[in-house]
Amino acid sequence: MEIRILPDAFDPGAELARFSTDRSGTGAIVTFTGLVRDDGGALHALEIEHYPGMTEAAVTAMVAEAEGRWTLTDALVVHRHGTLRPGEPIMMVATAARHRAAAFAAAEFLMDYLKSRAPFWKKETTRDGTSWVAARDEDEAALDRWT
Amino acid sequence: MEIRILPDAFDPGAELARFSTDRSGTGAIVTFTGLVRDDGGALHALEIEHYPGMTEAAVTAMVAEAEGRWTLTDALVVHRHGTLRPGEPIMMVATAARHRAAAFAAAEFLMDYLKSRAPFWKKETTRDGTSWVAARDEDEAALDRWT
Amino acid sequence: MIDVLYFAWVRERIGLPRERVETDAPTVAALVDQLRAREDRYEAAFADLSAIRVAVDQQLTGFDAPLTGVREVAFFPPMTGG
Amino acid sequence: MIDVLYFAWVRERIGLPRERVETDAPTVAALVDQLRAREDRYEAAFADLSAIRVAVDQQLTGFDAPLTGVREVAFFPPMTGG
Repeated sequence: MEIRILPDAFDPGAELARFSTDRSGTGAIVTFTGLVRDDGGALHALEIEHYPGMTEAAVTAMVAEAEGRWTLTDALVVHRHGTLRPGEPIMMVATAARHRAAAFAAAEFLMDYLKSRAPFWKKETTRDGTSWVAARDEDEAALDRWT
Repeated sequence: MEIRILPDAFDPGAELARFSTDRSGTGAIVTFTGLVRDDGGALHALEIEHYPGMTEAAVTAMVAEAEGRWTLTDALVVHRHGTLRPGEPIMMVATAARHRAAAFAAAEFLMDYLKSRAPFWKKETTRDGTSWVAARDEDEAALDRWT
Repeated sequence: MIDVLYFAWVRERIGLPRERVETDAPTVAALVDQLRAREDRYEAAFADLSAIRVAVDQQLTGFDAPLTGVREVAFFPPMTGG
Repeated sequence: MIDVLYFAWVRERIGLPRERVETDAPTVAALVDQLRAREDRYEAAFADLSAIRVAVDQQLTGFDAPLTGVREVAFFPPMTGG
């Protein structure tokens, strides 16, 4: 398990290259990468606030929960905070397992929990000003499939 | 849409780096990477045979079907043939969409169809000799969820 | 003394990211009542509690959580990670 | 004349990857019957048709598919891609 909460840009390709190397017992790797959507040029910047300390603890607990539900050979979560520009990677999840079903399920589980249960908040600056991104009902509803 | 059926090694990290760059309208990228599982050192090599011409046509049709079912901003399939060593990447799927649900679903759909409907055949060489990999019932059953 | 932390628009409405609060409140809900009584900016931040989530010692919990022995309470809107 | 292709263990049992076949078989099933009648290696390859898949002009199909106007027929075991 590896968890990195960081203020600087990261490179999803370099993460996957590293994560997929020397993977004994692994047949399947799934990654999710979240990008700052440009939405036709309307978005100027995305500011991500987080709760230092709790963030690491909450994400660690989520990954431990995923490792209890599925047999994984490894898992990685990278999540930025600070100021991001359109097109930049916000975060990434990677899961490794013998077969694809576990790798896919664990990656989706982690994404659903990161969306609604990890203490991050997004603020958008568009041509119309700044506003906090509201939580989406469908993100909260997505958690139901894991209970 | 990009489809590459190739005899040479490829680098999943470099593919994701390229696939995630200049991604207008995209908030979510999912990748699946299949590796040659070493299975504790028992496996020496994996030979992948394919049906040139039909392979490209079948994979193109699968990606077109996925693009019809979900709104994707792009999709990529890379699949090797020839001789592979333990730990090497066999194949990769990448999907890009506005939100994660479509990217995950399309990647899983493509994997399920590639497993059982793309004309590839795997032959393993282990310390005990060579044998063709049998299709798994659960891979065939996985297709049911898309019909 | 409890460290009280605010994030996102809760922080903006109250105007500070954290403060130390002297309180005898037995629960989070009672602490919220004390804060709301202080000044309008607290009242504005806590006007709609259905829009606020709470963590006690960095664990998500409810407004009925007890504060005995607690060092840190945080208030924030629903999270938007990922 | 039809190009008949064999893959994986079907190819190994028959001992060649492709051949041109002069046939008047109206369907894939009839072509299989003609091939099985030729030599033991064909009989060995086609002994269990439930283990064999067929493509006609590079489209997956069934053994009842007609061969009128067809240029290419391929026989192979269930696919194991991905």
